[in-house]
Amino acid sequence: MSYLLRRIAFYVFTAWAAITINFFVPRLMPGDPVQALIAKEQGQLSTDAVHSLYVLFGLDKQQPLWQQYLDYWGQLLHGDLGLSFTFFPTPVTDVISSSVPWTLALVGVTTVVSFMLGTGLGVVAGWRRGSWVDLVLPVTTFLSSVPYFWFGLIMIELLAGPNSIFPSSGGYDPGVVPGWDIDFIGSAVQHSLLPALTILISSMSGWILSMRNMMVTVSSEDYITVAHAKGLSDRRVMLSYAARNALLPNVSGFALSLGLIVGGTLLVEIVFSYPGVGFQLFQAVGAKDYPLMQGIFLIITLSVLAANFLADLAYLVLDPRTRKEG
Amino acid sequence: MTEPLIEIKNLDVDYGLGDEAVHAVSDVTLTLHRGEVLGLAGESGSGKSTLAYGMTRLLPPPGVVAGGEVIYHDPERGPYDVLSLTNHELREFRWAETSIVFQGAMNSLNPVHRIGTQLTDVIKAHDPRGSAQARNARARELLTLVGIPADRMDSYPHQLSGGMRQRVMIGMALALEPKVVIMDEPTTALDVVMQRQILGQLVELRERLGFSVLFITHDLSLLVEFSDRIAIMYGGRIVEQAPAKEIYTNSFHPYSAGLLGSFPALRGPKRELTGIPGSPPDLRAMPTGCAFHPRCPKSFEPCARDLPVLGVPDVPGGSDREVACWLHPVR
Amino acid sequence: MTDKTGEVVLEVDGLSKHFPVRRKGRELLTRKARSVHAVDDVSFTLRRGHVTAMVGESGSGKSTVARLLAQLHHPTSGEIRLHGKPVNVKAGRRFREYVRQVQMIFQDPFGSLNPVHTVRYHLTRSLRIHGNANGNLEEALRELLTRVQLTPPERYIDKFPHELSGGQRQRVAIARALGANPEALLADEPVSMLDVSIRLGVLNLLRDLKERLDLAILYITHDIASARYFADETVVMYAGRMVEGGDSETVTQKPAHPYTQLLIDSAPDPDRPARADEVGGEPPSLIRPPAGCRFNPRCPHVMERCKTELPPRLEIGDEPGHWAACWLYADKSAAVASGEAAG
Amino acid sequence: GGGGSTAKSNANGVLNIGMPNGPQTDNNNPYLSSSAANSLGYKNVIFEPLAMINRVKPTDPAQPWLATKFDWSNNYQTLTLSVRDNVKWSDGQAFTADDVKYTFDLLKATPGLNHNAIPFGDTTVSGNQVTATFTSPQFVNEYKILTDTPIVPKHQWSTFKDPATDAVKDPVGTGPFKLKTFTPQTVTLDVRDDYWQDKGQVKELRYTSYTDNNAQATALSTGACEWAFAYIPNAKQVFVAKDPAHYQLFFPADMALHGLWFNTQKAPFNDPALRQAINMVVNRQDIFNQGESGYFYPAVTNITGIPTPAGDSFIAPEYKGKDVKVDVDGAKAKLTQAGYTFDGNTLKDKTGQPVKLTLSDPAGWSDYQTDLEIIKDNVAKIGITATVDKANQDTWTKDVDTGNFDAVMHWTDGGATPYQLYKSIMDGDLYKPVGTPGVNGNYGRFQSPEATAALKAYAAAADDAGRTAALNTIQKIFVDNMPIIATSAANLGGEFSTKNWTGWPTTDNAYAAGQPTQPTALSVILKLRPAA
Amino acid sequence: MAISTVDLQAAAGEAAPSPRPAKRQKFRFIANKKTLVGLIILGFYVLLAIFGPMLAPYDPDARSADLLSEPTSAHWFGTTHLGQDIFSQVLSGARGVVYVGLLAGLVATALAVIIGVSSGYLTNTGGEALSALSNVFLVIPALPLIIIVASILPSVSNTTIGLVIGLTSWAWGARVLRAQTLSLRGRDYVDAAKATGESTWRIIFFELLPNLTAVIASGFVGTVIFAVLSEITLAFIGVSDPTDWNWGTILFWAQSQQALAQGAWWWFVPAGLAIAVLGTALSLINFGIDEIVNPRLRNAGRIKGKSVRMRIGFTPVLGKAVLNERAD
Ligand SMILES: Nc1ncnc2c1ncn2[C@@H]1O[C@H](COP(=O)(O)OP(=O)(O)OP(=O)(O)O)[C@@H](O)[C@H]1O
Ligand SMILES: Nc1ncnc2c1ncn2[C@@H]1O[C@H](COP(=O)(O)OP(=O)(O)OP(=O)(O)O)[C@@H](O)[C@H]1O
Ligand SMILES: [Mg+2]
Ligand SMILES: [Mg+2]
Ligand code: NI
Repeated sequence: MSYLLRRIAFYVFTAWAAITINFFVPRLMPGDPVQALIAKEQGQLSTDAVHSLYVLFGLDKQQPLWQQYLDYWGQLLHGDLGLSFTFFPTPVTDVISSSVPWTLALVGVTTVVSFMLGTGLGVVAGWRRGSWVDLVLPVTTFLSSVPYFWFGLIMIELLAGPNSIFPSSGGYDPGVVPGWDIDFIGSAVQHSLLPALTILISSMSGWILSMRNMMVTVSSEDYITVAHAKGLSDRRVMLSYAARNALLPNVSGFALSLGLIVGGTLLVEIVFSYPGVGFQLFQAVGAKDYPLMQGIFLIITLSVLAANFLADLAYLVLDPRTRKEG
Repeated sequence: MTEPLIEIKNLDVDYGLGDEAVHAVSDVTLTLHRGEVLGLAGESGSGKSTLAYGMTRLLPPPGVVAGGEVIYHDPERGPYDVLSLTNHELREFRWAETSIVFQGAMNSLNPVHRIGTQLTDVIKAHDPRGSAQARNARARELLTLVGIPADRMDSYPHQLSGGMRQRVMIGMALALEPKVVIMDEPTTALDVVMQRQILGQLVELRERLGFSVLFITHDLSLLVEFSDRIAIMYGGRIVEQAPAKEIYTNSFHPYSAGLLGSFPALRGPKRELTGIPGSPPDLRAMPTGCAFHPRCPKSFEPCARDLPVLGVPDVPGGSDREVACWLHPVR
Repeated sequence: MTDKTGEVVLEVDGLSKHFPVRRKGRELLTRKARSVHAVDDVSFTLRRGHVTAMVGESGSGKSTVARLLAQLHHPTSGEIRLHGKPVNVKAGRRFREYVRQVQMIFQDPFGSLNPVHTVRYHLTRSLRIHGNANGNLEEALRELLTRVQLTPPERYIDKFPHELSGGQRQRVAIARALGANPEALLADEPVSMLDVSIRLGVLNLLRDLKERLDLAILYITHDIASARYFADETVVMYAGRMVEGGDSETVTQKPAHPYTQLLIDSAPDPDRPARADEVGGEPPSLIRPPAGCRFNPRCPHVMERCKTELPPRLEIGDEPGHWAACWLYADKSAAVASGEAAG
Repeated sequence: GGGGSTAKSNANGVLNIGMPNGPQTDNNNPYLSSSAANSLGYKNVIFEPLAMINRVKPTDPAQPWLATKFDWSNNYQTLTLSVRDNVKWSDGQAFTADDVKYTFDLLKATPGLNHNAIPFGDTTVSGNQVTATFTSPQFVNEYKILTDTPIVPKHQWSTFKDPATDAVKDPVGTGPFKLKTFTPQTVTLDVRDDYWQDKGQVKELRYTSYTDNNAQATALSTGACEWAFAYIPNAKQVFVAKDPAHYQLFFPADMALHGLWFNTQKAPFNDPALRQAINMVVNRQDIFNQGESGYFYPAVTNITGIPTPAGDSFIAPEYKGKDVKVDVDGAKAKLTQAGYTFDGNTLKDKTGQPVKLTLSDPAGWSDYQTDLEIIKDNVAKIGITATVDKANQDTWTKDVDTGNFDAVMHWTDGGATPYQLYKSIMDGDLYKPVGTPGVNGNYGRFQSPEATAALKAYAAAADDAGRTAALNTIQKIFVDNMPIIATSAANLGGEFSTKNWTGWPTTDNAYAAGQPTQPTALSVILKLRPAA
Repeated sequence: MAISTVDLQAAAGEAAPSPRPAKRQKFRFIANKKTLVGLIILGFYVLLAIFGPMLAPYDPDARSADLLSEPTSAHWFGTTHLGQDIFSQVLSGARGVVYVGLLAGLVATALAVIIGVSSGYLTNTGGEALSALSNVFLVIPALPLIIIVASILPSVSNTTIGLVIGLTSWAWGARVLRAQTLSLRGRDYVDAAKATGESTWRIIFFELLPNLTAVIASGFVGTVIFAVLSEITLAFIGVSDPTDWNWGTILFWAQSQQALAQGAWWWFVPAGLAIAVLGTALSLINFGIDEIVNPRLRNAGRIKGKSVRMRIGFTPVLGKAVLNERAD
């Protein structure tokens, strides 16, 4: 019991620390939302508007930072994340909930696929060390060292076009109305192909690399030899004995990346104009949209912590030796 | 003598390739007969484990089998060379025909699977059609056989004591009722009660199932008691081979005699233990001639020069034994 | 022998270690936590210049006792005293201070050597940590290896553990413990993989050290004969408890506890044909150990009392210091006689 | 988005408009710059102004819209309007003078919405007459009041709890279009049947918000988007060349500037002579062609910095036709005359220090960055070593705010007259000492009491003559002091395709601005005809 | 079944005394061809980083009249919209990328190792605290943090960028290492080292660390790639060394000028490829760690020019190797 309580206290502390830091960090940044907006508009917004904006955002009254901090917690505990500045006066919750599904769908699916493919390839690459499979790693690393956006843009240039099945940007066709119908889903899937491919190709090599290295590490453990001696099929030895023991780092990495899914993949979303959270965060940072930033940070924090928890559980399941005895 | 089951012929096993190679097993010829327990004893580092793993092609890199044959006399398919099997055939051959208990048995269990799983998966691999229930029942049976309460099925290896892990491996080796069981120091961590119990079971099973055992151990008294024949290894070669009782009462090779003079007796008056002076040979720089000659109290002039070959000694009643020593010229 | 001989180095008092067992499924709901009673109420002393052998069933908690003494596990209850002072150190300087005096040889030489380090590294470290390599390190290394009969030393010094045979690894592990030059040595089956001649050499070496350096040794073994030859004192463990103790010759020649008798009888002996009355019964579960005397389900002399009451240590009386935890000896005067009869 | 819809759009009467502003949220408040209606510009087809002033030709008379007549009196402090009859809100209710009063009062009462900071006084209604008063002369704000103040329906807005923060999800306006569907990416509007005037040929408007300029450019060049306002590097090649017959750029100048601002408080840039000399070597043509891809921000050539042709009529007689030309020798001469020396290739100021110049702008602003690279190259010709600091945007904003810079590319305010641009460059009222943040204009910390007085005189002048005189004075002060080097004018432009729709404004017929977000976009949409 | 005769002669002959102590090759590492190739590429990059700016034929800033010209003999990689020589920019840009990448990679890996392994090994509050620290760092968004640090510091140098990236990107590695450490710390050899009297940090660095090489190596490669990509991202949002070119800056310009849409592939492609090749080089070098992480792989080799494939569980039988490799 006390172990459980300790874990809970641990997570609560981490969440508090992260949320606090996430409150103060953006506010340490120079500038304020109004100035950022004016700078962004480069003269399209007259300086007369400045005052109205300060009033609008409630920034005209000078509150000490700690007061704001307390207010923030007050709001937070009521489940209120405030109004976004960039999309004023839309509540942050609305802004986020409009983009989270996109990111979850795109990044979530690709993360899972990339993990599974990458780990699978890594298993084979480590198991068949010294054969042609060795080529897989440099090739995929080559692809993943290429900057996301560089790769994305080249893909757009090569694959997308007016008459191609790959649309170059957006989450769905401009004409389509979101809803659970064939048109929309088809269009959404179609629009996610290129970004998904980009994420997949550029993130897979990490999984391959770490899995391969671990496979090499465990490949000559005695229990592998025993497994061979038992006459188990090569597949079974590779998967259930070698890979199973080599899996721990990859799985913990995977759990962490699950937590970061909601954060989105900034550059890919930018390159493909994908309406996800990453892109929104990027904008929010640029616009000093504190409420939105905090909101996004909050969900990232919560999901990372949840993922961490998952990871902790995964260790226990995957490797009984990680359990603390006594 | 009963018919042979496994004939090891002139087996050479090296670690490493080319000039770097260490010849850990040289020119070993040994026959395991149907239904017999063959004890293999010898100096630590003399190549017993290497022989056992080499003949089953389980030696981890950089081990290589440099030559020789291992003929398995399959009662159904006739004799064939185990070293020539394809990987696929080898897989089917393993465990079903020969199972092996590794020396590091304590370490050879997969740390992330429960011991129950590890027992059942070998059964499953060779009999994919059996039911999970049957497999579980069998696994419990095996654990009880080796004296582990069946409620330990769900334990992970690290939760078991050294001896318990060894016993799990022994149980696993018997899972498929193979024709040959190779056991490399399987009882180092077992108390004598348990040891006797398990070996007793083994002997009983052997009588019932008719399998053969290659038993590697340092415990000579155990060998004398349980095995039919004993082979003694020294410096990568077999130096003597004889029925168990005969070796004990009348060993030919000075090294065997030295071993017997080194073990303490539990009963009777404490006697002075002699031991064998000198140190084991360096496999990279083997002494010329007989490898034991630098330590041999009886060495004489041919020993340092010529390698004695293993053969039936020219003595009365020695027809069922072999020795490689110039003191005992072969027939 | 110097005047320090006989001085108590390590003292163990009422030591217990229970390992929690993970609850599964249904059990999670009930609050009862199960545990493996690996060691229960173990007490003994290690003296300078003395070898105490510990024999007993596989899984009876011998290694656990050694690990407890090495401070690698922490006792559920009971106390360990070094030179009379209670110790319970987890890490840090005090821990190192402790291990400088108490070294352990692990049971499993396949697991206790780091696969990525060579023999040289392992030995150098043990010499260095405890400042025993002041002079010529190379010389010290050679000497260590030679002592454990890994000769010529050059051949082994730069090998990785996986390049050694089981016995060779075991000797490296011994050399490592010796390198630290301890006062007490906890040797967990140190020679189980050695052939008899080398085993003899190593045991002689230990005996020599014991005598010259007044080492206190805990010698855990299954080779009762070697305990007889090598140890001054022998304790017997069964299912987590000590069941008998006394000087080695007495315990091996006149075993008092029925389990010890069973043990001695079971030891292989080429000179004696195997006894017909085969051992019966199974080792007890340590998760739910039998009530009363733990040996009662297998004991040929079992009495009603054995099933309910835990027997205390009872003096046998044949030799000073010989005791057994068995109700057979409850009646002191009768004890001597029946002890003999049972043997 | 896919290109499939382009071919059909004309048949269905669809016009595809785009802006590179990223995902939008459903809010249609025309007074919030953050609302989708504002950001994409469709507020202009829902809400209508009182009158339409074309900023491309600011001196043209205003075209009556919801007001049929408007008169200024009391030295531009009173505005009298006649409100149009027969106008219906899109929910069927009649549009009345009360709605105008409501709008004015709303802005007065809600500073957060009063984005033009108009000093509204009391507003009264009698019949279809509205009389609005202001607390100061509003000559310079005429455009903002008449054209940039969309009228909102009282009957809907008065139900809002807080008009500033209530999302206007269901906008009711007098304009020809009404909201059909909203998605964060695309907003679709339908034409109304009961619009008060000819509703034109466009049946449906689709506003798509692209994530950034690149996505917008791609959409334009594939034809998926037919009208947009975005910076496209090398637009002539990337966009126009894809379909030269149809793809067009229309980028008229606005009365606002982009230029190199000096920190006029910092030596040696506090010396007008140095600034003038630099002015003489900056190659505006290169900036226009390379930095602005030859179209985006039209080059400013007149020495007064007044953008042409929009501001032609404002230029003082003495400066008419006086264009700046690159004149390295002239600049050198000027510098030597002012006491500077040349040590080999290095310019040394009066104290003998080499003149060094740090040019900074946020890294992401690639056109400014290009401009700076060009300027850096240019000033090297007169021995000034310049470095370009690709600053972080926030740091840069802060530095500009506190006057911690040598020189930056920056913009000015704009308006229908040059008053706003000069005011934001030289107004002493906006002055804040170096180190004090919160400047709102006059980023260069320029101090000239005469300029401040002249600006005041212009805003408060009772007649045109007074204004002309004041403006001439301002121009002279500007030319003599050169507080900024005006390189480019802001634009009112847009990219469009004539493939499906014709009737767009052109240089010759600049009846409206090119930007789809300008109020005049409504005029454009009403004028479009399907291409043959 | 044919029984091949064993070449007794050969067996005896090879046993000839050669009392050579088992020697260990220090640079076995390089014996791996892939590793060698990787090292050569990396070496080339390092040379570029050192000498690149000197080798550049033009001042990378200098404008010329050749606007946006494609590769010619005068401009090998063509020019930018300002007429700057892209080849010179690529050469001068190597320094920033290699330096920042390696610096950040080293800093992050070092932190990950120290914090991750300690938090996995230590059972006390210290371990928990370190674990909480890495959790917090996982959650803190790196981007704003980097912007803040960059805007607080007076000048942004490559060192700053490298350090900032390194200091913000270690948490992931730390978590993964922690997991693996949890599994390792119960091993007998760790207990044995402890019982020998090794100090905690020594156990961490000398007993656990070598066994974590696999994870660390992949983490390092990953972090360097991540650092390089971050640096480019930073160049986008304006955090870069103003005095220096790096490939990120080149790509930034290319991207903001829509090089691809303009058909100016030469502007876009070289820098991206150069980055990718750097990553590939690292992954090739990674092959060299196999023998470190798994000493048993050290002795695999060839005999008489023919390589013998060592396979765990299937000991090669010399002369029958081909046979054994058949069908599996
Ligand atoms: N990978 C290797 N490289 C070089 N030599 C090795 C390697 N593995 C084992 N050896 C050597 O081969 C010899 C035989 O080892 P083996 O394990 O067969 O001995 P053993 O007879 O089983 O001894 P023990 O009874 O101690 O287990 C030993 O001397 C050992 O040092
Ligand atoms: N970490 C653990 N978790 C749970 N149970 C454990 C753990 N370690 C040991 N045990 C249990 O404690 C008991 C005693 O184990 P220990 O290793 O001390 O036996 P031992 O006397 O050394 O036996 P052997 O002679 O076989 O090595 C065993 O039943 C074992 O299963
Ligand atoms: Mg062995
Ligand atoms: Mg043990
Ligand atoms: Ni044949």
